[in-house]
Amino acid sequence: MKKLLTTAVVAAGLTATAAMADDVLVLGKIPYTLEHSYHQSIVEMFADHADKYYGAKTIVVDGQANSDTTLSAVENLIAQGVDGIALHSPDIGMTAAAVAKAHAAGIPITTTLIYPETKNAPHIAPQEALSSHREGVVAAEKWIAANPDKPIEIAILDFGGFEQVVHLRTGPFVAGVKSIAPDAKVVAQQNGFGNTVKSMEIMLDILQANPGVNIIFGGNDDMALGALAAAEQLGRGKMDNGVPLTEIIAGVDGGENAMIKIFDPNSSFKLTQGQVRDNARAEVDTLVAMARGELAIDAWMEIPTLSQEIDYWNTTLAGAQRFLQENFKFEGNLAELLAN
Amino acid sequence: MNGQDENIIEIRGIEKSFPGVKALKGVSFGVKRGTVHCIVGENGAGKSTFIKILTGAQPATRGEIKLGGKPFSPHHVSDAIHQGISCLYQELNIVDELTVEENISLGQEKHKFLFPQKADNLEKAGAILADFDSTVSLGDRVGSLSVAQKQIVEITRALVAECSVLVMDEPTAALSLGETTKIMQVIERLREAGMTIIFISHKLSEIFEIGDTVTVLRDGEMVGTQSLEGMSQPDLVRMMLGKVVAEEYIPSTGARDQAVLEARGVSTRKLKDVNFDLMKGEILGFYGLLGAGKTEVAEVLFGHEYRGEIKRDGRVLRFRTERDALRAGFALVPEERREEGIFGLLSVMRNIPLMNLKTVMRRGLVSGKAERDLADKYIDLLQIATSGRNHPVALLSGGNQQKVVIAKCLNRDADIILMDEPTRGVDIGAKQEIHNIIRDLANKGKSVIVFSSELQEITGLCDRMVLMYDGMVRETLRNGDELSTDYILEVVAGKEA
Amino acid sequence: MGPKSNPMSLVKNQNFVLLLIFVALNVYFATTTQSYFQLGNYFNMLTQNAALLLTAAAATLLMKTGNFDLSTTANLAFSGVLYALLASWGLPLTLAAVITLCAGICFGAINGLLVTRYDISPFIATLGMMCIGGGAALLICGGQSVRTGLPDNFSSLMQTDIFGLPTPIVISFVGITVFWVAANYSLIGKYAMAIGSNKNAAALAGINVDRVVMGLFVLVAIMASLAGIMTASRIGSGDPRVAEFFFMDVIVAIMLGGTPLTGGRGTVIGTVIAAMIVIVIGNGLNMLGILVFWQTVIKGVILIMAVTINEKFTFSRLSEKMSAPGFSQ
Amino acid sequence: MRFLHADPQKVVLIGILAALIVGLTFASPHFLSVTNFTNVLLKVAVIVIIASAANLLMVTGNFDLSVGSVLAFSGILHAYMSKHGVAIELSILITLIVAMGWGGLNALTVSVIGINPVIATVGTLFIARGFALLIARWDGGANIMLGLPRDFVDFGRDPVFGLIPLAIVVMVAAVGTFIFIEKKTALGRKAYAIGANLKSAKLSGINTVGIVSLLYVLVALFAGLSGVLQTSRVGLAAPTVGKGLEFDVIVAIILGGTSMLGGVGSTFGMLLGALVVGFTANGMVLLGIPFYFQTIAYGGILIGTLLLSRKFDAKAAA
Repeated sequence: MKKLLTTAVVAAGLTATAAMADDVLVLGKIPYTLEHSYHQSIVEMFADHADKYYGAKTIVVDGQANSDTTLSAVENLIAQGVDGIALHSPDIGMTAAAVAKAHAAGIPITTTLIYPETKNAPHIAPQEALSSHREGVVAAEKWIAANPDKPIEIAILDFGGFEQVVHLRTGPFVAGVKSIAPDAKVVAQQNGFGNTVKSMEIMLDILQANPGVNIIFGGNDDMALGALAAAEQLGRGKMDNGVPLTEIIAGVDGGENAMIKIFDPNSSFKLTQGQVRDNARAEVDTLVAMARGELAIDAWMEIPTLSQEIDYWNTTLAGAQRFLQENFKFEGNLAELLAN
Repeated sequence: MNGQDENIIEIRGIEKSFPGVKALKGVSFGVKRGTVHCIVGENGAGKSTFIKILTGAQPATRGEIKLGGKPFSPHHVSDAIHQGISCLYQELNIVDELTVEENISLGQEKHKFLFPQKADNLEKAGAILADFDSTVSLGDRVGSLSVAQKQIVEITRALVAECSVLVMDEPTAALSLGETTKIMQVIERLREAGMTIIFISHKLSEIFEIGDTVTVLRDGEMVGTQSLEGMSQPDLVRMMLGKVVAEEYIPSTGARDQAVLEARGVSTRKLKDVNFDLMKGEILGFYGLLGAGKTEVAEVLFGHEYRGEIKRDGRVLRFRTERDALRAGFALVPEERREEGIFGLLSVMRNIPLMNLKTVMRRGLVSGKAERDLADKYIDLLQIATSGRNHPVALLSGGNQQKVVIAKCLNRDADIILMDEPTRGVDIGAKQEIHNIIRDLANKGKSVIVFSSELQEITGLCDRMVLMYDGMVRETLRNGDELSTDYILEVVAGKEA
Repeated sequence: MGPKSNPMSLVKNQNFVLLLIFVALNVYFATTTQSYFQLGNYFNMLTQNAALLLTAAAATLLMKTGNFDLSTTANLAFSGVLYALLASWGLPLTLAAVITLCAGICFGAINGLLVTRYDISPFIATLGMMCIGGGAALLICGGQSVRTGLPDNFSSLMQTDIFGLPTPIVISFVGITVFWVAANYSLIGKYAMAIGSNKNAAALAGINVDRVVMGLFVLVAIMASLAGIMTASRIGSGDPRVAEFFFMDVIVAIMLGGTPLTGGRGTVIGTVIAAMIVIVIGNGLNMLGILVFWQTVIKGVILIMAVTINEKFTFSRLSEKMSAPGFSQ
Repeated sequence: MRFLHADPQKVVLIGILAALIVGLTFASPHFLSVTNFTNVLLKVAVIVIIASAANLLMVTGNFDLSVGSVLAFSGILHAYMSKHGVAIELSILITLIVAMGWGGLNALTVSVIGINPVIATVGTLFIARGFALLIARWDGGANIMLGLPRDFVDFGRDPVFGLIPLAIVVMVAAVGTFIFIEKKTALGRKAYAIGANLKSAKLSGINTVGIVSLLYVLVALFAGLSGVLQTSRVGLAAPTVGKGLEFDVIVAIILGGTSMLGGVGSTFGMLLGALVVGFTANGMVLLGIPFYFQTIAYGGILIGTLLLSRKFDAKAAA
């Protein structure tokens, strides 16, 4: 068995985290789930920043989008005696338990995105709600400008009533649309499971039932891309050089897959938002400050980070290129890719 | 059927309907206390259904049963057990994963808060068991026992449960001669002790040996209830079938001078230096007590490893799988038809071609017409009693299931056919039909090896018989007039020739 | 009755092989990582998986009858949410727990009824209940985890000690012992074994098969419900999306532990060791810092290899193979 | 009615399907249209394609829980190769061969070694899923979309004869093929025999190991094909797709009347089962029913269908 495991590990080409020297800071990072590109990137940015600025090592334990597993990850990191834990919890309730556990062990911990109710640890707060609202405003304005006679009907793909998504994304987005078009209606809201294929299937049904849908919001880019694929299959999903024809699709995250569509003048996926680097850096900086005793570990503090709104009309291609490079370590050239 | 007092069980107008079938059409008779009451009838006559009703496994559609003068309508098997009726069913009803002791107490344990208490009848159980077979102990896992030993455990279980009526549905079907004798002795003792026994068997010799009264069923109907005293075997058969059956050895017509199979020095863990020849057009019988090595010979001929050589037309055979054996022109009618022979869920039509699908393929595809024709051919040829070729085989009676297995095997058109207990659990009428089929095969130039634990079958059917004892061939006899049953029994019982 | 202690039979014992695998994994992780081989880490592993161990131990009895329950995930989520909900309304925790367990029993009762009375395969019946229960869990809390208005001692079940041992570990240990005793020494275990091995024989011996199966479905439901309460206490809220793959973990543990889907065999101890193997792999690989995707791969490989070793290379299996198919007795 | 006697479950399914179609026609003005029916067929296509082969596998008494992972793996592998310069046709070919390799692994563990299919195929489920995620990561992200050549998507989206989406054509072909196999070939006959009685099948000279292995490979091949079709249609390959697909497949099969123990079942029944599930899901989204109620309804349909068919069974028997 041992031999088997050894070979498996060696085959993996990965080296076990060797015994850690005492003077090196070790930080634990618990992403929401590594299965999404946003979270993969934030882990990478986190490790880079910790290493580059503080010479700190990073241990990643995946939360697998599950509060039970995430809490176990926290306990696992505590057992490994890390000097700080950056937690992206999937659930508000569980966050309190996780923070209490870390504090009991005297380990600094930060939370992010999922807003904690027990305010006793620093919280890195990406300002998604603002940008979601802004996305709604831009989408509504662009639609009305191009199609003043077609009342706005909104379709939403979410994660099945996941409340944080309501507070940070879908809620502010709808509010944003309504701030421009008060009579806009949400005609459909369904679970897209955060997944492109499922979103495509469901959006086909939604568009079938509600052909008048003209603004679609995906709770993440994968779902927005699924909505776009559905629209395209129905012969929609088009724009005339940035002028909305069939609908406007908005998402969240800002990865390269989304960006290539957003800056394609003839695709109807046009808006997104995101931040990776600043969030990761804020997490690392806060943890290190607490580990060094510069910050109290149990003091409430909200550290806002900008979630940058990106859309076809207001963001330059160069800006988008820079955004991708800074946040997703993008190595390609957006303009070249678009030309193909 | 005299006074009410004498009859421990009184049965009045019992009927049972299944979807599309009326299995029992008004059965009435009484069972006298302290007698051995036999029930006979062909497969499908309704014996098993009747037993299920009597023991609470199924409710009757109509009619009433009185036990000791009181109305008796068990809703569940344990009802019947608590009121004193225990039963040994035809199929083995025993749990392999438990020990003998656990099986004996199963369902009837005395317990406190679900924790079983030490049974007070353990000694009794041990004694009964030891009387049958001293090699089985209460602590053995049943899965490690042979079929016969499992049967013995079941009998012990029924005896241990303090019953006034013991129902035995073919208790000796899987037992060897010696064990059967033992059971007969036990039944005799039980009767003397005042127990009532309802005894079902296809072996008429047993009925006459042990029974007091007999009830004959045919097609779900009562033919009659009579005292066995003064009754002759042909009388009983006439009641059962409406015709007399007498089975005598009829030699196969072929020349039988060309050996198709030669076994020389075949040995396995169990077999010791087994030699025999099989001639073309011959029926060769293997006879011996349980554990004498019959099954092992069949195994060797159908793919198991062995030392020594078996030559088929001069070539040494080495099989690795059953398929190799089939390819070499062997076919097997296995002993356990439910587990190894039939495809219960599939229809008669689907079952028959499965050993040789080529017979229903036309241009590489299965032809529905060929399939139907083939099924009709065998249903007709073997007189398979089925409501249609689309009838699932699981719903046929035992004898007809066996005929389907044989049909499957015949369709293979193999030159050497191995038949392991070809008529176990098959009624007399069907048994004779099956024997005729086997004779027919031999007459057509096929070679048949019959493995049987029933001496009558061997002597009535086979041209030559190989007598086995303890993994060795003791003697090979040619069938004929001078054959002595007593001599054969002595040989297979181990007496030096 | 009960396991016989014969030193020679050790190698024939599947559980012994599982134990060897378990020990080997522990030795490997202990020598390759710094923080694995520590009491605290073992406490962590056991606390994190107390609910799983408990439910798997109980579900072993059910699986021995040839039945299984996929709805444990939904029951766990539903019970956790309900428990938190009741607690948030100010009910004493004990009362909340009792009511929750009563509600949790419904899963078992419906599963049992569908399987025994209506003869629906356990797969469909319990998968159906998994969907219904999962939906119901989301419904009663509106998709938001229940965490406001919970009493201060809400998590005490999972965070206190008894004689220096974390309470959840004590609970699961007691539970496992109870189920082990039930499986080996009580009629429940014997009847479960009999039903899985030969249902007909069990029925004809006078065992009320339906009632036993029904009872075991209810038992599993109670444990899954208790698992929900424990999980809610652990994470400090009632989360409807918790422990998504709970049923899978339960069934994998039972099957890896030597109980087949068709029942008739199996031991509670086997299940527990198998569950511990899966748990240790997850924990150890995390300690080694292996990327989660590789962990998934390794988990699959170990699963297949462990069960192959377990099923195929123990002596008992080999001897069974010797008495090859084709010919009975 | 002989048909009714033969298979009450199919009658119930046809009844439910008819009731769904009639009910939804009245309930939603958008239901009864070619586009919508195309949508439903597209939605069930992946399930039906895989279930065609998996149905016959279940008829032998085996099943495969790894189909969702193999689908995801194949999709991502195809995308990875296409992105890195392998011609589409060659990439599809290689993907299908590798997919069959997963089937081969299942065949080896289940059929040859003899491990229980639950554990063995769950093992494959983990391994294939892990590699799917790893391939995406080696490509530098969580999924593959950028840099896919144009004909990658064209393959999935260009309708056949300019009319019917490829996935539906493949689905019809798969169903047709397996109805044919089931009714007219030795493979079908033998599969039923294996499921009805494995020991009898062996003694009748049927190559049980070979046939079960072949079916495992076919199931994996169809899962791989579905993966290729799906990623091509969506234009994005994500390693996370197909989670829980194994349940959808098995549910369609069991709803269609195939027994998990083997020996009975039909491809046609499976198609009906898949359509009932597909139309239910479609109807609920059309009617805007919230997600929670959808999962509850899904469970209800499962149990309800079987309860109804049991009732019919009893009636037909009486």
